[in-house]
Amino acid sequence: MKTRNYLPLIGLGVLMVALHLLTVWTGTQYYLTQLTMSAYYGLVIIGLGVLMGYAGQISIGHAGFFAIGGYLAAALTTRNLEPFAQNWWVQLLDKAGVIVHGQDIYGLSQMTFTPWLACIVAVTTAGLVALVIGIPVLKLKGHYLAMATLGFGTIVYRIFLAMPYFGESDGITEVPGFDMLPFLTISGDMSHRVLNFYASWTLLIVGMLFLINLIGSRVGRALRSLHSSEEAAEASGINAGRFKLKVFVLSAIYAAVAGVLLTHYNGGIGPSEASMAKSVRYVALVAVGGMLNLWGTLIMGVGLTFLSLRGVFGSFDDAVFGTILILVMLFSPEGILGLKLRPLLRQLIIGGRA
Amino acid sequence: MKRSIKCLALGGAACCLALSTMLAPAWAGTVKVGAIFAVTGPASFLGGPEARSAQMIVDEINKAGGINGDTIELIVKDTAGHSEKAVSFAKQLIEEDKVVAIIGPSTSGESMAVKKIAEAGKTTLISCAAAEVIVNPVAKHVFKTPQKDSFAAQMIFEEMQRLGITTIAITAGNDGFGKAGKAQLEKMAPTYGVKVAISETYDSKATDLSALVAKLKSDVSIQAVINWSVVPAQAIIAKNMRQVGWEVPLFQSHGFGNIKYAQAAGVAAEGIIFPCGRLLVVDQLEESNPQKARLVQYKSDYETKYKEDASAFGGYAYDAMNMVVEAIKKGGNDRAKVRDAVEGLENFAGVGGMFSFSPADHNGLTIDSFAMMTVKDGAFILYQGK
Amino acid sequence: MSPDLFFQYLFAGITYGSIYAVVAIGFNIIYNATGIINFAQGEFVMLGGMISISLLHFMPLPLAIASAVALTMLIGAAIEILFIRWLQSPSVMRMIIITIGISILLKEVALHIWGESIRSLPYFYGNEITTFSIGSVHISPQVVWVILASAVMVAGLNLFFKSTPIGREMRACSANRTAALLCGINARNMVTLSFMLSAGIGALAGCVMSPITYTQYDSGSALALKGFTVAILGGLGNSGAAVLAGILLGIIEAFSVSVVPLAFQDAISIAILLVILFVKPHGLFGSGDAARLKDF
Amino acid sequence: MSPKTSPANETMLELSGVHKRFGGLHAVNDVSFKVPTGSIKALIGPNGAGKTTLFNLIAGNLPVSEGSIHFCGQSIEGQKTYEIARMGMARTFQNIKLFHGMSALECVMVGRHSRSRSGFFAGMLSLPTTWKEEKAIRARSMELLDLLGIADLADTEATSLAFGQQRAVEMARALALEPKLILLDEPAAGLNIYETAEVARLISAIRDMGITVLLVEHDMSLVMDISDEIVVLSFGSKLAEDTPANIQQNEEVIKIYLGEDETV
Repeated sequence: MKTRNYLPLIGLGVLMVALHLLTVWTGTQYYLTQLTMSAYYGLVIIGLGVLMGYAGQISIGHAGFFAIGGYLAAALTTRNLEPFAQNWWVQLLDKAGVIVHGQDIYGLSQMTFTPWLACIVAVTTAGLVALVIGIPVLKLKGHYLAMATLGFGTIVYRIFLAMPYFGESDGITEVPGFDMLPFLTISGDMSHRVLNFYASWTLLIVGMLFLINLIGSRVGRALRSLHSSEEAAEASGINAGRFKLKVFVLSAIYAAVAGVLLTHYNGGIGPSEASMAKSVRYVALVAVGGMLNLWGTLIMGVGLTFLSLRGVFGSFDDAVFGTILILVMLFSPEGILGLKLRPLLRQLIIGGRA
Repeated sequence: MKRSIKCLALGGAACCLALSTMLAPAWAGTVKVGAIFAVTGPASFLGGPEARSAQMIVDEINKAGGINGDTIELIVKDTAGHSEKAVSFAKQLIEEDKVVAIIGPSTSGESMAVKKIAEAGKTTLISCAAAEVIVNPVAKHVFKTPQKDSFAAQMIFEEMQRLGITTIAITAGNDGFGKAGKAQLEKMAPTYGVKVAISETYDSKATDLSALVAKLKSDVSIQAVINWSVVPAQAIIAKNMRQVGWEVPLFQSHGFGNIKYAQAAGVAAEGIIFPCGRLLVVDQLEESNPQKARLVQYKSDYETKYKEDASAFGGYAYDAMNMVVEAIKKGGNDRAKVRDAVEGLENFAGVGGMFSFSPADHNGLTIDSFAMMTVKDGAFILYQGK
Repeated sequence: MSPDLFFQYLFAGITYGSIYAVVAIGFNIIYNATGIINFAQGEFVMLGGMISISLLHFMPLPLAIASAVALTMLIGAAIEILFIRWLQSPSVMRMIIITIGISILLKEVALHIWGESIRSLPYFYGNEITTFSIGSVHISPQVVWVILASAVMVAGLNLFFKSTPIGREMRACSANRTAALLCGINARNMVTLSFMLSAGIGALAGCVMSPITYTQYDSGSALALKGFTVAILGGLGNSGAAVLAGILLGIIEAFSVSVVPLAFQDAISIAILLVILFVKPHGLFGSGDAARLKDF
Repeated sequence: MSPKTSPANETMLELSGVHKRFGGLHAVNDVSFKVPTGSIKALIGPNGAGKTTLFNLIAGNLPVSEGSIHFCGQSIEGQKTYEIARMGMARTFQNIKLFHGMSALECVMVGRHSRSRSGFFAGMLSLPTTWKEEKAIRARSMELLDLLGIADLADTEATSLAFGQQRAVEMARALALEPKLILLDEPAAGLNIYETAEVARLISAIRDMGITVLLVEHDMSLVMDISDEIVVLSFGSKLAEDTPANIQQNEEVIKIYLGEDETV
């Protein structure tokens, strides 16, 4: 049972290497850029997938968590602390070695936080925000829950859009690379491309591994039971609210981590990352992949995001997503991969004979 | 779990297929130019006309046999205003499509996001966004066609000095254009002895601003309002001001340079003063004006082809595309030569003004690129002072 | 605050408010009939405006508006028949996602038909700057049109639901679907009818507000968000309360301008929504018990 | 294992003056009774008498309007369903509530939830401690399936089982909680006489394990056979409380309940 669960993960690892080799072989390494970006979005989507599928909670505000991660990472690593240089807390942090001295685009000296600190602050903040708003939000059901998460996402969007600190409508650019490990810098720089590809996909695989473990564990069993009958689950001593909250926080953290890393990779972030359209996109991708099918979610999420990032759908990007979304929800609410192809084919063949 | 293995196999196969089919062969005798515009989404009022204007030039050139026998292939990428897509597309255009230059993006945020990428990829980028930070500090490969905010602000303040206005209110849209303009106005006001009493930002999707207007009006010291945005709300604010019978002068930015907004505001637009490129008043220009031929051509071509009024926004892309064409004529399908050719453009008659680039100036326009205009009887005319 | 300013804010608030209220009523009609919140409600408003503007080239204003309302009603019916009618007891999550999908599609279709530029109907009476004054407060006649139209719609709906056989049947369906079925009411047709009704109301709202707010292909979603807020504020399904809630929210927004930067205005109204959801999810005027019976 | 010895407290469950109102409807009206530790108590009454409502009050699914319920001497007021479950109260449902997409074994394993402790992060990281615990959960759940005679169906999807087997899975799930008190909501509904006899045997076996039983049941012969005491409800009020033998003699009960039953 256990090992069989991990087989697809190994498959995903093999796919990662295969994709790399394929691009090398065909001389098309530029695909790795968008594959890297897609993997980060994939992370958001599988996190949301667990929330929607296994905890049964819709969230039309998940872009908010991504944006909290991305924006905080961007702001902390670009906003100059020099004006506060005399403050005790800046000096303390400087001594602690979490402040970088560098130059801004005009060549003036500036002080910023290190990406590691920014990353930790950003992800923690997203987690805390999820915790604080999760407590009241997750008490709601159905449309009320959808509205509340939509409202949350909109507020986050509005705040980023209204505050000069976050660059208002321009967002934040000139975000430096993130020297995560001695050999690994998260940045869009061409020379780091292959490593970044492997970093993002490894993160995706590890993220997936955690979720698969979780689903197969005692807690995952509780979650699945909640999805089916909350009453019976509670009668078995399962604290539904607490698990929902934990999954909510976990998925917010997934989104924030993806936000932080993608922001470093892209060198910036804009308010569109926090928009309702983006949140709806994530929900759509989960729905298309299948709510109780994490692998489907992963594949559709990464695949469609990849195509969208390549501009394959042109000006019909949203239209294509809207259409796929409706078709899947109408004909195969279990997700596109939940379509029972074999019976369908058999029916067609038999129907043809008769 | 068997299903998941199947899923993976399926996904892998799909990816491989996608990879292999997308290796489009490069056509001989084709010069590729990339375009990154927000054709859809919240900034589509910029990106739409921009994409159409650029495409129009390419169609005309190709119909006429191309440049030195080479046809131009314009690859338009729609970002819908998302900066992460702009990043993705910029990388794709530079590395994969091997374009000789890129025009766009439409908004300042997107332009800033791709600035570094163009630099790293050593590919000319001619932005159609307004913010000055795009070309200041100057990056070797990054240019922009819209006039500088500071010129517009300067013209407005000079006019205010003439009118003896010393206390104003600033309103701006929460888009990139409004943000940059508002910052510029606030910075420059003291130089001209103007006090900014109230400064507000409204949502670019705002549908009614009467509450804001009521607030501004209640401050009796305010002698004029400057509104800085590119969105429909600039027509709404004009209406709301006149509806409450508030007759102080309303100045707008060059973002008002779209006859649709004047039409939407109807009679409320009468008397609005704003600096703009000369496209809007092309009929009133003297024949000797060096821009005249270009303006007439753009206006008539665009309006014949797309059955809609030409706007200053489309003009940004029109100029950018023409510059690239000009540069290709000189430099052919060579990125470095094209860049040098763009930087070497001098007295290039564009829709936005007379461009003269130099290594220190990648906008290339002077304050003369603007003229003060006003609305009279539902049409734009040159402003003659009060 | 001077009395002038006070009344000017008040009227600004009532203008926004009545627009929000009409959108909210559209939500409520469908919610009552089906238990669905139609996330595409804002698009009906946009469609009403867009279609009437296009028709204005061929016919006089009243006719253009009437035809636009009728056309939008047909679109509403078509949407229900195509996407909703044949689903077997779909989950709430599924319905939310489907209506979101419909909203995206309608928006995209509008973009590719009408383009990205703004349009508007002319002022029904006078022009952009015509106002009449009460004391020193200036009010545009179009505002009166909006308020009037909202009032007529609310009154008309009330009359329709209380005094016509079809209206009563629709109410029966929303109160107890099974019982209504047993009485020989065709619940499915009632649902289609509710979509038509709410599409028509949205479209009419879109027409009367178009001169004030302008119409653009994506102007629906922003309105929808405010409409949701108001619908929830008043208590889902309660149209009378929605009017009160709409005007309340409009007034709060208008007065908020005097206290906080305008850029945060939307954040404030949505924060109100969240607080209401957390504290009194059945609305300011809703009774918890009645709403709980309809919980799903 | 479940406690073999009765706790010092002789009363497992005590209801005193319990009321429940839904708007104008008085669903439960001043009901008081005790369930002695180690006994089997049955709750009977015609349809709509308020039995299931009472169950929901006891299990904490609904708050009482008035009165109090004590479980093991502790008031359950304000306690959440899952907290009450953790105190040692398990239940089955009238309309079976098994989990979709889970095997019978997994359903029972869910029942072990409050008797195991591997947490969220341990599960996410799949720490070795969780493996050991998982093994124990699995083993205990198999034992229970075996006890109920459906061990061979452990890997079958629970919701696809036959009706009687689904009831057995539900009961196993309830037992997996190691309850002190088990609430059985019509355990024999829809079963044939052989299956019903089996249920009767099972309920007695459960009591013999030291678990107190409170059941709602329509099958009179089953109730009379196995119950130590019976509470009769009618229109939300308690009509009688006595031993089966006395209940059978109680004229009022016969009139409103058994009487009807006999005429049918």
